[in-house]
Amino acid sequence: MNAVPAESPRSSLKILQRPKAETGLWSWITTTDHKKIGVMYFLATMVFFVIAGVEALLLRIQLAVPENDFLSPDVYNQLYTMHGITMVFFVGIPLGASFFNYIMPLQIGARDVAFPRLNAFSFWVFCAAGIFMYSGVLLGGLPNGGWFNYAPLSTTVGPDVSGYTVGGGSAELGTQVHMGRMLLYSIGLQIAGIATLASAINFIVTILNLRAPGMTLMRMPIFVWMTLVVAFLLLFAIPVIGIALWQLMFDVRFGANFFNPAAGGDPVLWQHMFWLFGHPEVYILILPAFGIISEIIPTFSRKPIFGYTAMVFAGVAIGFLGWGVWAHHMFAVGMGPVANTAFALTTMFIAVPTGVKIFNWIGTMWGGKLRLTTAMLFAVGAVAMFTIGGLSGVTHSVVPSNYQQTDSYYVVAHFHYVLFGGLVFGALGGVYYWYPKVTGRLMNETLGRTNFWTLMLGFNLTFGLMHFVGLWGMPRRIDTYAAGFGWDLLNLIITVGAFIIAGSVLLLIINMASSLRRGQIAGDDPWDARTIEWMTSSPPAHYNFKEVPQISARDELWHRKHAVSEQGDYVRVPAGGAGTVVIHDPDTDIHMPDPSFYPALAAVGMPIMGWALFTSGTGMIVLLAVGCVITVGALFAWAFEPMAEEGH
Amino acid sequence: MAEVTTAEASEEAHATSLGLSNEKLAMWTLLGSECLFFGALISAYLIYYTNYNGQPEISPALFDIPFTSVSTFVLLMSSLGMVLALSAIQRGDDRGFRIWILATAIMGSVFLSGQIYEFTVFVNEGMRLDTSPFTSSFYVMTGFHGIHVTVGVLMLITLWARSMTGKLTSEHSDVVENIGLYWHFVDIVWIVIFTAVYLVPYEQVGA
Amino acid sequence: MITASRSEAAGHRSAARRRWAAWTVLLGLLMAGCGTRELPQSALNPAGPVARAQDELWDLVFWIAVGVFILVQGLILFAVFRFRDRGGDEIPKQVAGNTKLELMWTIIPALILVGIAVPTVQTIFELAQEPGEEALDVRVIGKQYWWGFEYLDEDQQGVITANELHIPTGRPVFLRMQALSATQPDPGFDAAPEIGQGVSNGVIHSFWVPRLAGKQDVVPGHTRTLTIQADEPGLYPGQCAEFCGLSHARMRFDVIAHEPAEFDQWIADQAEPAEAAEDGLAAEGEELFQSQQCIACHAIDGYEAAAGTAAEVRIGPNLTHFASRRTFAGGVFDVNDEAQLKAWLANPQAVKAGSQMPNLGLTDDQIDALTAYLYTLE
Amino acid sequence: MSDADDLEHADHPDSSQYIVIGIILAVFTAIEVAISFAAVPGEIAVPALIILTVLKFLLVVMWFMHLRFDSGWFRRLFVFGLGVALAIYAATISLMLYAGAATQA
Repeated sequence: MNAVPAESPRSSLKILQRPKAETGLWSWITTTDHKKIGVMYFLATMVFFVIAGVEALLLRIQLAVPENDFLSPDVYNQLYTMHGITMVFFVGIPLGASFFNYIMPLQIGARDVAFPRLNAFSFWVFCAAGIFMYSGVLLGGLPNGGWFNYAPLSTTVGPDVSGYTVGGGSAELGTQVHMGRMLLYSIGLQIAGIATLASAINFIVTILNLRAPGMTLMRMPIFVWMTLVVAFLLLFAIPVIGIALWQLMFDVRFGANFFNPAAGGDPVLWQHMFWLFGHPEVYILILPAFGIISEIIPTFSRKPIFGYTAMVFAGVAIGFLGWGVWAHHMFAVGMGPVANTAFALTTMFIAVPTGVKIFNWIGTMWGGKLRLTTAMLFAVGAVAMFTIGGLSGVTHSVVPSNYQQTDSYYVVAHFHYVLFGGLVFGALGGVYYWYPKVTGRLMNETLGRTNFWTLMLGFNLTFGLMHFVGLWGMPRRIDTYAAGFGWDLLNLIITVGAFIIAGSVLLLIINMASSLRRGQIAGDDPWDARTIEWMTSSPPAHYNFKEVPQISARDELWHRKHAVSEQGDYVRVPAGGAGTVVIHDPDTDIHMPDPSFYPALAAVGMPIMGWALFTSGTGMIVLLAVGCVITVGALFAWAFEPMAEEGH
Repeated sequence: MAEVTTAEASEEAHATSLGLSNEKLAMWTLLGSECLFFGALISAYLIYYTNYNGQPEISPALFDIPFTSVSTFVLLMSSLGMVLALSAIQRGDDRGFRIWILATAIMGSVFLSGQIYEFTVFVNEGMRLDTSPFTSSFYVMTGFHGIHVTVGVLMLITLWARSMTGKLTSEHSDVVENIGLYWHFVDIVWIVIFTAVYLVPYEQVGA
Repeated sequence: MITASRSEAAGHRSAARRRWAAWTVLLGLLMAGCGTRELPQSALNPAGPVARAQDELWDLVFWIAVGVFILVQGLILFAVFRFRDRGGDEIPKQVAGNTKLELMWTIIPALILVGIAVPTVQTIFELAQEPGEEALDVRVIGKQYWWGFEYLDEDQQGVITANELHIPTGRPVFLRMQALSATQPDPGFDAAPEIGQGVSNGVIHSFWVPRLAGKQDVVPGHTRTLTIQADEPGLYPGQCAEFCGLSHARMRFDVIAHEPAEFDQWIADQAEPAEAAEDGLAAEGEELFQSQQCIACHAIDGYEAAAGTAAEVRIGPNLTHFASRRTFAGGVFDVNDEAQLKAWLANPQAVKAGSQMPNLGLTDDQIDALTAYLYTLE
Repeated sequence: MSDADDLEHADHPDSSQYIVIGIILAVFTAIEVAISFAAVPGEIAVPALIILTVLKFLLVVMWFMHLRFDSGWFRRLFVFGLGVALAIYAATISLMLYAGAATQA
């Protein structure tokens, strides 16, 4: 971070020549351009989304009929665990990061993020974490304790304590397999946490410090505000889970006693630490979608966001209150009536700012001129579906009835309405909305509408019905169930719904891929939008704006396109009004950071240090040293490498 | 806030909306985050410090307070060394800077050696990571702090080496300042740990 | 520069019809849901005062939520249809907000939530109250992957069963729950494994009989409590609701409620020790049970094993009255299904993953004998 | 929200002030250690130790880390993290120690 500008580009620590490639594989590996990094985040996210989706389909096949033996319990537990971990840590968080990376600097009129190489580092460390996590396929199995990974099942005991099933009768082998899987969980997520923390700091500094002239905080688009709130949530939530994972790692690998009741540890401590992170995490996942929705609805309603200030403060309030509700995940743990009451009240209260957001979106549409493009459909769909998730959230806050709902499929239904209905619908709205900015071409609207309606159908079939099976007594995380509880038909329909979702996602991928070549040429501002990312070319040049715009209002672009008439109405300024005059020759006057090998190299060492803990003795020390030398060496080289070569 | 920066200034990479350096802003952001890292570790210790897993002889009574007080004092004084080094380089006094930055790094190393010695003594007395929640939370907390000190010492030595080869001058005092912030933070964490772990008369409040 | 397509009105209308069709199906299912009152494990079908109190709160919040749902979705649909772009050049009024409206939709939801909070808090404290002297005291033991029940009242001591909890109707039952190691003997309620006493290396389970009460987690190192009560005699199935390992799905149990007199009779029967098998295959099985490792984990009252008295042999379920039960192995297999029992004895992990009962490599003849013996334990 | 007054590198103290602060820190530490040795009753010792620790903390943060002289943004970022940490960990510690701790009958 504290790069010491070196005087000579050929400093002695410079092992690798400065990368020069502008196209091809190396240009992507070494890039420091926030837009390329955003695109890579998105593509990596899509890969993980498909993986986690396939895992979900396998789970649904297993649950389609009672007493099914399509998957063994061991495989089922690994799949449901990895579905959760992948969707939360390798889809939800990086999906937000991909939008933040690409869109946020454009929306504030910055040329790049504050620390371009740190940004690349975040991405590559995130990839390293994903690879490390899934390396379990070759190392005796994937994590299988659930994404929540409650101790002591995750630490001293394990799901197969005598190893009769997994260890083939050997308790020792069973324990070894268990330890490996838990190391994947704890170290994999710690690595992912480093990536996330680095990008959180990066985004905070970027938003605070790199705004275009005139872009005061209260002129920032809501999306940028939500980025800021999410970055702060990550900044404070990641350390909590980081330490919990660190303690878990010591428990599992080195026999520490943080969560081991036999030696005096208390497993409830893990739950507090996990949910202290886990609840803010929910807002980390959903607030980016709120930001995206708040950009799409005004554009396609042709009105400014209703109650901008309230929207900002509601988002900030949700972020704040998110710290005071974690134990509502633990009502059935037995904290006693006083603690349960306190967390019930805070949880209910958080519904108020959430409600404000929903009503303000409706207020934005009210009286507008709505163009129901695919992006708008997804945004409105997200509001409608999130509302259902929000309402079931209120039912959870009613503690006595929560005792019935918690750990049942009702909860599964609830958070999928929040995260799929809110986050995925919102993010897909964002994909359709910003695709033309990223690629220069529009996505196919007919395919898009089909995509939306099939997703709506499949989503509601799948998760809507889960409310019922949950209330009818079906617990979560069971790999099979007996007939006769009234769950059979609903489970079958749920599985059908899951496949409809899969088909719809396939349509999305086809649409994205085919529009890349065949889509209609978009132009700078295809949606008649309001914010400044639409003022530059599509796709934007690597320096984003030829001339950084001077900001004089919220919805700057809209104000540039309209003037106030004598009657006090807005009238459209004839085309060309939004044009900017090029003063500089961008290729010589704008200094952009050069690409660098070191961020990607620094990421390589981390999983090596993680794998070291799978071995012991000399092997462990050697691997630890190798990983450490790679990472620390790359960080040193990076620190002494100038941001941009002289004379560039 | 953006009004203070002029339009033409924004064309330059180093001009910023708040008029503050990106690196320093990032460092303070990181330190805000570090509060939660160390808070979690100290909390675990406070929850477990009376929990001896049936081995009450392995308790905070083992702590050698005079010894730790000395190493605490050394770490505290290293913070003084750090500010004096910063003030020297800001004045352009390269020689003063080298002396003080090296002194700071040495004091940090003395603290680390003290910690390693202390751990060795404890382990020999039967206080191991897996003895009880008390020992687990003690080692993991102080060890995590020790890793931070190690990283700090490495950075300090690097600064010293850069200065010796003439590559670090008063132009780069902001780098020294940021590393200094990190160093002071590691110090204040120890101020809290020293009181919470070593000084509080646990035998009176422990019940 | 507006290049986005803006018409295709026909497409919109058919899409809207599809949307309506989807909602109709959902509503139909909702109705069906309310009508399905005979579901055996449904929280919406309460059979005792605790579950009823929880269900009443659910009803209140559910209908409020339905009201809000209709309002919000109605507003969205109305806005979408009413304010569609129908061409024309005029620019909609650029409304930045409306303080009165915004205050209204901040304050009204807050008031509704206060309305929900009051009965919620009342019920939290009501349910947290421990029942009085009249309650039946039962200890619940959660192990990977089965439930044990031990009757604690003075006149019922020594009655221990597995995977089925028998209770009298109309009387509160106070459950004290402990999660224990699957591989170590149960030290008994009073030697209670609190945090740090070395024996509580179990995992977290959650006790859930939806028709009688919501969940209570059973956490190793802590003794958790829960009150349940049934109005009518009957069978109330339950299930572990906290992920506890490979056979989490196969950790079921039943609560069986009897009329009080019938319950007393049941207790008296259970208090009897097992009788020695008379002769033949069963006697051979009895021999095997004691010579093989069975007796090291499974107590049968009236017998002593090398490992200790019946009161000390407490790793697996107490089998004294095995044949009187409905199910075995975590409430998933039918006791009267002889083939299943034999398959279980032959290879426990093949029928129940992760089971802690070892595969003893028994021959078919040995299995026949053991089965015959187990069926004498009524 | 104007930060025109937040100028970086505002007047930092000079070396002599740093040395005075260093001496104060050393003295406070000596008092702390003395309290710990002098068998002061817990109800006096604990508050005294906490106060001294907070003072040392503030001295380092305000003077050595220049928070007193620097832009308010640095202070906001740090205090925000510190405040969240104090709040949530205080709540967690009390929940761990008092809520649903071993409810042995």
